[in-house]
Amino acid sequence: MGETSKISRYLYTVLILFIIWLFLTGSLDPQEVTIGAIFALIVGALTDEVFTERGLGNLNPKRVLYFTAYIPYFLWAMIMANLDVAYRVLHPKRPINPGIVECRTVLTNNVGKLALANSITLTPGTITLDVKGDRYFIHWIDVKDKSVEGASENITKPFEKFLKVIFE
Amino acid sequence: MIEVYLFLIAVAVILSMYRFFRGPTTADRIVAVDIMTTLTTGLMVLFALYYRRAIFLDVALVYAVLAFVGVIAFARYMEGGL
Amino acid sequence: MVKRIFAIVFILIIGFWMAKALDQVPFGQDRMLVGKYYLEHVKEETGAVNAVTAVVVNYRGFDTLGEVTVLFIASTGVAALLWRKKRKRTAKTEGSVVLTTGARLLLPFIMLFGVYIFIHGHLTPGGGFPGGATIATAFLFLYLAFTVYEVDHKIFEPLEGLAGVGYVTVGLIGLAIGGYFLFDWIWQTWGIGKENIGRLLSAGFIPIIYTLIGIKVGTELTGIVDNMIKEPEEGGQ
Amino acid sequence: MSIASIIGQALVLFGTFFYVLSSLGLIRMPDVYNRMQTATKSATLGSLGVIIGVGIWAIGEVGSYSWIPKTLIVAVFLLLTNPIAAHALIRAAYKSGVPLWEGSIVDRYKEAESSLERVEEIKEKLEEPSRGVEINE
Repeated sequence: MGETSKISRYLYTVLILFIIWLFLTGSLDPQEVTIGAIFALIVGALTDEVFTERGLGNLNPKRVLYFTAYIPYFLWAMIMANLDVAYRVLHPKRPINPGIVECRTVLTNNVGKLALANSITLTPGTITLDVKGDRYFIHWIDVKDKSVEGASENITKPFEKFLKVIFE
Repeated sequence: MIEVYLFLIAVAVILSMYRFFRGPTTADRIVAVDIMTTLTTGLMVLFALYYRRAIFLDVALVYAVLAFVGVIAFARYMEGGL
Repeated sequence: MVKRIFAIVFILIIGFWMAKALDQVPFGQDRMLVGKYYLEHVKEETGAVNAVTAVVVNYRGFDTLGEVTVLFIASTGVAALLWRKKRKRTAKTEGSVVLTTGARLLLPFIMLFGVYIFIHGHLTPGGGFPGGATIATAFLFLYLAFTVYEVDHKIFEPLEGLAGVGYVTVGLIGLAIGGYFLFDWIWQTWGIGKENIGRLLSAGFIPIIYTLIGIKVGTELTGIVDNMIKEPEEGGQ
Repeated sequence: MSIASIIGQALVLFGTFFYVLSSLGLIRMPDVYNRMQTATKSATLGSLGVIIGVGIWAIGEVGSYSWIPKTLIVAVFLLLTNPIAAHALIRAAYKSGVPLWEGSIVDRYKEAESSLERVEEIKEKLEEPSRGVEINE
């Protein structure tokens, strides 16, 4: 992806900030909306270079669609993860088999890497220890496969098919 | 009924306090602090409902922000200087 | 050991006298005359829903100016004490990509939370000081994530000065119009927002003052963080 | 007792269960890495349950819809920040030298760290002959 224009990035930041402001105040009072718009413009001008690289390109309908589909998938994975945790904590013998494994990812975008790391941290039995380039080092509570390929198949593959479309 | 939930969360906070005082390494203690702050945020939100005052949610939000950056600061310090 | 016993005995003595003194204060009785006045008149005189804010900014506005000055002196003192020619960060490792990207994503949100807190000072338990602290937290987070990051002093220091000057200017306009320093000219003379107490644009100059205080506190605390996080280089006196 | 109250209470109960579970995990697990595994996940899901549950419960209890947006903001903020904090903590724990539990099977990170220098040496060696070939051609 090439450089996107500054205006696009600025508009995207202001839009996101304004939506957050509406959620924060929780009202559609014209006074709140006006002040919110003013401060979204100011804060956006201060932070848009840090915040986003792609600007309005993030609002591509395909990306938004995949993102919406990703939310229930992720929540379901999270609930399964917690039932798994409940089983391991409440079981009297404490059935754990921990270790640190290595995974590879096909994602190249930093935000995509963050989303993948957070998804890994919140889903069954895995927590991201470090990220170096495309190598993920993951603490796995129940190691099933020590090899890089096997671990990637188990841990990163399920998320990548969504995240690749959203963030690449 | 809401008192029961408040009590249960308070019990959870006290249980994690065990790890805070016991915890053999520094990392254990900071993990305990991290969990305690998350629990406390939930507790504050429940208190907002208990007192029927929506403005207490702002307190919970600011507390979540400050606690998060605090935990990151501890973690970075432990990793090797700031 | 002796020290510790001495400390415990000392604390016990102080505690005893404090308990004895507090024993004289009648709890639950209606003795607070000033407080009662504030609570009864705060809405019509200042237009703030949050009485604490009205007391801090309106009735005791001059004290608040003093507090901001104290913070300014503290910040200057830290800078003076820690000043060296060559200073650098001691962090050995850069934060991982997760932390740096997270910091970049969360910075605008934390700043917006800070803005929300100080602009709603007259409606919610917030105000300039917590809002400014939240904004400073956003910059602290950037400092923690990036080992080479540094705030732009050319923007921050003039901004801090402007906020302080703005506070005094608002007070002086009050002096010109109403006869005393920090007279609430927006509320008392123009009466803007009399009909919508409890909405955002009410309570006279409280939102303006709190915006200025928020900017000032935020920049000052960021300056303190910037000073404290760097350490002098070896031999760099 | 409206429907919103019942749904909200069920969510709060669900979240509270995971809160207690996270503190139990903090106590029962053998080393800091496994403690983080159990505690972070359940605390995050518990927060989602409790905080959004309070937002829905407030519709029935207080009769106001304005709680939902703000509780959503708090919940989403926690959902974003908790894994980042957990990641920073576990990395810090590893770098500060907390040992893995003795029952752990494999530690790829240590292998990677120790082999990093060797890999770079080999890379340099591999690059040099190839450059030489290019020059010769």
